[in-house]
Amino acid sequence: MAERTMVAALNAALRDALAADPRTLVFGEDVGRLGGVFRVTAGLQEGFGPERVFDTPIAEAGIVGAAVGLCLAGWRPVVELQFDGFSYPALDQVISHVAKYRYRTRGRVELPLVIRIPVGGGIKGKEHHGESPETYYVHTAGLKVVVPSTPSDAYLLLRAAIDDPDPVVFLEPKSRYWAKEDAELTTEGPGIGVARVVREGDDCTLVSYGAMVHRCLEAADLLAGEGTSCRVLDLRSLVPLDLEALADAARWTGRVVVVHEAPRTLGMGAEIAARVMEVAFDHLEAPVLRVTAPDTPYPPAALEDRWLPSVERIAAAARRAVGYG
Amino acid sequence: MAERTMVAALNAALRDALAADPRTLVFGEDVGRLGGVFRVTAGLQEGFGPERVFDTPIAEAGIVGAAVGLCLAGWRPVVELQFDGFSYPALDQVISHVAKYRYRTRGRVELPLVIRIPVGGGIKGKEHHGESPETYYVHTAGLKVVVPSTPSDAYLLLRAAIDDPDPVVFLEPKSRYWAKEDAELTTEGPGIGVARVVREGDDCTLVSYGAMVHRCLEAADLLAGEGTSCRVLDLRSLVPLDLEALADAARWTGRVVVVHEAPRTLGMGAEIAARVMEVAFDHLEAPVLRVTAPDTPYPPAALEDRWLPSVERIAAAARRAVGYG
Amino acid sequence: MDAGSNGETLRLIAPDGEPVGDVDALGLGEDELRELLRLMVLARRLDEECLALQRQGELTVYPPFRGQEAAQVGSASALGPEDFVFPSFRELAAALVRGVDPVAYLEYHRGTWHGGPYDPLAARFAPICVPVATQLPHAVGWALGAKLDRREACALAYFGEGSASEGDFHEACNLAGVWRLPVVFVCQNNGWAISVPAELQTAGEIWRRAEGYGFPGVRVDGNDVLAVHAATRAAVARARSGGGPTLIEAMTYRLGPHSTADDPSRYRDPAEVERFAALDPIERYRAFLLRTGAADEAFVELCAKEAEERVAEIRAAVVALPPPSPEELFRPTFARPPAALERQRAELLEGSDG
Amino acid sequence: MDAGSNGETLRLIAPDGEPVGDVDALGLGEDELRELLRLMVLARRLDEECLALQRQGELTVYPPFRGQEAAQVGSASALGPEDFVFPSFRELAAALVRGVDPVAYLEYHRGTWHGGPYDPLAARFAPICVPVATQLPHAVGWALGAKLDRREACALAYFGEGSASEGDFHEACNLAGVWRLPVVFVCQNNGWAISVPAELQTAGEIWRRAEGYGFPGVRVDGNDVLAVHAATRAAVARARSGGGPTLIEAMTYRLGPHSTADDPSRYRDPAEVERFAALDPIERYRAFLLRTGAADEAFVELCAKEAEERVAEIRAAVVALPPPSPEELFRPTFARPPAALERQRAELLEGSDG
Ligand SMILES: Cc1ncc(C[n+]2csc(CCOP(=O)(O)OP(=O)(O)O)c2C)c(N)n1
Ligand SMILES: Cc1ncc(C[n+]2csc(CCOP(=O)(O)OP(=O)(O)O)c2C)c(N)n1
Ligand SMILES: [Mg+2]
Ligand SMILES: [Mg+2]
Repeated sequence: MAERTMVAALNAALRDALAADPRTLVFGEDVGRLGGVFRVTAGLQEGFGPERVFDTPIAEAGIVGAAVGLCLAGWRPVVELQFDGFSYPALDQVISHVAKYRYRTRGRVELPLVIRIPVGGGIKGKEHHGESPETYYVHTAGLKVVVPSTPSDAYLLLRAAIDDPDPVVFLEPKSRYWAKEDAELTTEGPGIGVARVVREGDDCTLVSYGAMVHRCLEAADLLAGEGTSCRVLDLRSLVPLDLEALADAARWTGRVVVVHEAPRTLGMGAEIAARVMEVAFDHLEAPVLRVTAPDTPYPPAALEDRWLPSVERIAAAARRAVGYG
Repeated sequence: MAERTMVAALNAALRDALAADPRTLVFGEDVGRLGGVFRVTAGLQEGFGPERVFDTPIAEAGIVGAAVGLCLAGWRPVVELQFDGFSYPALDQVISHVAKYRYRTRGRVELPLVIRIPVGGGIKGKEHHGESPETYYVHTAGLKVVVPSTPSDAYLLLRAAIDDPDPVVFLEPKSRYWAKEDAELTTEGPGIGVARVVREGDDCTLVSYGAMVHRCLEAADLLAGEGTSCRVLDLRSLVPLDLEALADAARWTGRVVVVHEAPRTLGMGAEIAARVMEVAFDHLEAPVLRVTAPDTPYPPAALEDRWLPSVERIAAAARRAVGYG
Repeated sequence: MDAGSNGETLRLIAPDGEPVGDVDALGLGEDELRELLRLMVLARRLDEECLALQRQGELTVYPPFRGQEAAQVGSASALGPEDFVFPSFRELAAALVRGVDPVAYLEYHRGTWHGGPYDPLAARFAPICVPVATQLPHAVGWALGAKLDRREACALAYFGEGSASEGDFHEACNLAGVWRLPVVFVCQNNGWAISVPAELQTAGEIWRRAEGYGFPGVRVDGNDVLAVHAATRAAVARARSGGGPTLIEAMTYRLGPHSTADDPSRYRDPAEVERFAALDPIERYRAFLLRTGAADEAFVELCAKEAEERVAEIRAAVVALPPPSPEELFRPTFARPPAALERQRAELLEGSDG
Repeated sequence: MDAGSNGETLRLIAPDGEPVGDVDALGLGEDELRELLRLMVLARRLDEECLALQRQGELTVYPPFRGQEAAQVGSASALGPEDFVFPSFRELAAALVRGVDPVAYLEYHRGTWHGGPYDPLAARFAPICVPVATQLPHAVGWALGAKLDRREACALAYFGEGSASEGDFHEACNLAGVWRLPVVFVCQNNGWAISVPAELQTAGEIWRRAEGYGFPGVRVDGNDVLAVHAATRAAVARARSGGGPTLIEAMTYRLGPHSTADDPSRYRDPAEVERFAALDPIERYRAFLLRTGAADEAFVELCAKEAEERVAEIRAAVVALPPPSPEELFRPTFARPPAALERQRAELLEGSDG
């Protein structure tokens, strides 16, 4: 296995998808000549030409709306919205059309499209560059929502998303873009809808996705030193949610802590807490705890470390869960 | 107390607010000459003139964006977005600006604006006319979100929303628009952030808001006949959430069922379940159950009765909660 | 033909039926000319029947298109089988022209299905689209796909003058312009957007916006079926041959209410309606055909009779439409549904949540 | 003055500094003429210092405006104290003109606060706005408010040619047009939107879009500070006197990278940059002042010296900016914060979640 960044893995996934299916298109703001502001699409326009990989005007609703039309013409568009905070102008197209088109047409028109969005904070970005928009997509019935946490998963899940006949919102944790990890680029392995236990443990389960998985692993290390053994569950996809894996973890450890960057109220942690209670109530020895950002806007760079879940906050919550009762 | 519809109560609230503060403005699509497609603004343009109450072009982002600018010029705009499904084009302005403006300006610029949206199904409407968009707003830090269930509350809460210095998204359950109820039009009473116990009970609490409160009351009647006593809690505001009332109810009855029209995943029920677990874990004798729409798009009129929570489904969930364990 | 783009309104038939432009240049045979009347008469008769069906409780809210028959029939009839229509919500007449099954279409208004009750890909007619202007970027995307496929086909998108105030209108036009795509944007300016008159919608003229996107705009008399047809045909030809988009503004009038839920007496002067009723597109075209000898009274009667028969069939089929199965609450959502959704299905439909 | 609206580009000073239009008609005194140079020189010096500060790790990502000094100074200097500016994210020069405290402004780029670090209401300068074009409806709303208050004041909104592709641009222009509001829309067409050149952004000309909204559009040489000033002054006068909006497209060039995170060598030809560097707005204006005798070399030197001193002060103050207190994570969110948020504050800041 070679060391790769998530950016390189995503780039490889797009390249391989473009090569595998001549109906695949990649477009968005600055994805062509520049290769994307994060270089995820670097070299693709050179490789596949300006008809398959192209720049668009700054018009997010237009980009996503055009992707819908391209699906009707038999194409498979993979669009990039440049940043979390600039995905919102497309929400109407996503909610009113992308999510509903198959349903509205009684299943006759499929939208095999992928919307890639770099998300999350932790990179000392300006406002509107550190948002965690997953709730907006997860709540919208008709979408699948995927978040990789490693380069290997970035490759595998993006390939799976592009192959999926349903629309997929693919959220890329930008604070992990440049971290090098051992990575295999393969389409073999657990696909969309399957969570992964990234660390075994018995006392408490830390449930997370995207960038926060790594912080959970750090917290688990810390806690291991204190004699507390934590399972870490990487959800990988938020829709579909792997209920078996959640139930298993909750039943086994009896204590669950959910961690995410998005603000608390109706962040993904709410759904995890509710589901865990539904599927494993009798096994719970403590309430499901949520370690999240507070219910405030993303703060300026100087404060982001205080806002985002820290290893210490995660560990504190796990201690509370384990010590509960 | 006189019998009034919710439409009449809302109309009175707008009229009284316009009379009380000359800086209040009412605008939106068809709210002027026509008086709104639901007649909520009927007679207001005649009463206050076309400068205070006016029609706009069809441009939801423009309407909400203009409301932001009006606040900077010292006005208090109350805008109507015509239907739930047509509120989405304004989401970018709501998320990027309305919710964050006070924060971004360090508290120097307040946005005392109200966005009214008729929401929900049950009126045999076409697609895009039956959506329950509350999650999008509740998750967006910086907004308050209010949902009245009765004409009295519609009046009181809309007056409170207009007086509030923070931006308020005011969701009006359109299936309750024309129901006549005894109603008092007064600004005295529990304001935004205070839930109301609309029926006392000991065995189980039904938590809801908007139109579904009435269905919960029907279910409670049904269950009373079976010897099960249900408390019914009307949240009235989703942000702020009345955690005391939730905790009280959960501690007292030990069993909680949440009911809403929105699809299950990351619908308000998820947050209620998570919060109830956080504040009353040791008192819970059953998992918090959710009676909601499934995770599918709003269906055609012919199927909506199957999709929306029915009295029978609510009662069945309460029976399951009470019989749990 | 170019009148429209100089700011004059393109017109080929005067309101009294007198030809005022070079009709022959269109090269339409008498059969083709007559067909346009047949379609308009059928469309109007169906529109009337829908209103009746709605009153009888057989349809939910219905948005009549009376007065706009020429705008829709004139434009849709200029398309070929390869072209693709992106309608808004008032384009039943255009759907008829394109051969969309009206019974399937009316499932939408009956409330037994959503905006795509027919097969949009087979009919080359996208789903009925209610969130105004959101269909315009779809048309652009489809046209981009056709261009990439080197297909000589174009997208035609309908929208109202009110919808043109939405941001999606702008984004779609700009994309179509900069990518020089085969799209014909057809604005039916029927004077009203629910209760808001066109002059409260914009201070500009909609057809003139095209220039700002780098493509031509034309204004046509939308109650003149031949003028609409001519303008659309020219736009379609340009689109198919790589010349890029055109914006056509068809000036017409909504003679009826916005929908059966609307009461126009609250906001518009009946005298205005009368004035426009006198400019009826069907009467004008009937007079033209009779005057020019392209049709005779017998044909006119035949049209009415055929429409009567066809609409009776449609009516019978519509009232017999079966309700959708509750399975349809779930099945169409995903091609590969999540397991959790299957569980919700069982819960809801098999009552297995007890 | 009307050149711009016929499709000619309004210009008062040739690139070599030669007056080519009726400069006297502007009625600017020599003090006023010199002030424009002083402001441009200061702005450029500050821009350079910000790049240095960024390289030294004292600022986060910074978007330089080099080359656009005339577009910003020329327009902002045409405003009165009652007017209100709605900037995008590259308008530090305009902010200087308006008297916004640059140290407070730079809190934004230092990462110690968001887009509204200064007092927007006192400065009459709205928060720095990154989601492109979203500030335009705000300008419209403010202008509506001013009109309802019968105030003789206007809103001036800045945006780039790339931002003009967004739906919000369209909705804002259309609302301003139909309500005849006092708004001046100033598009700085600097040729690039990050890596996308203007010709991939639109096939039209942006100033021409105004006609479709029913108000005038003008194109000016955006590197000619007097032409920009003249066009803006005329637009402001029209706006204040009830004449409605104007769209000004100032043709300029982004000499630097999009931001310090950008590497333009990936997408643009250095020869293009050199070509535009030769059209430098400050050199042009300096040559004009010297040539016409409105300023002498001593004044030019004074400007440079003053800029040096002022920027040194700003720099010192910026690097000394205190970090925000963690209380600021919560306090500014609501005027009346929910009780649950107070609990979150305690949890997070007082570690009371144990
Ligand atoms: C995004 C959106 N906002 C609001 C509505 C509500 N609405 C339905 S039709 C209509 C008026 C449309 O006017 P126009 O575009 O002129 O079409 P017409 O009704 O005249 O055919 C409005 C405001 C909608 N359908 N979509
Ligand atoms: C809604 C939105 N989409 C995308 C972006 C990312 N972005 C930041 S600046 C920029 C280019 C803007 O170009 P232009 O309007 O010409 O302004 P300039 O950068 O040239 O000053 C883009 C795409 C954004 N800020 N907002
Ligand atoms: Mg109309
Ligand atoms: Mg630019």
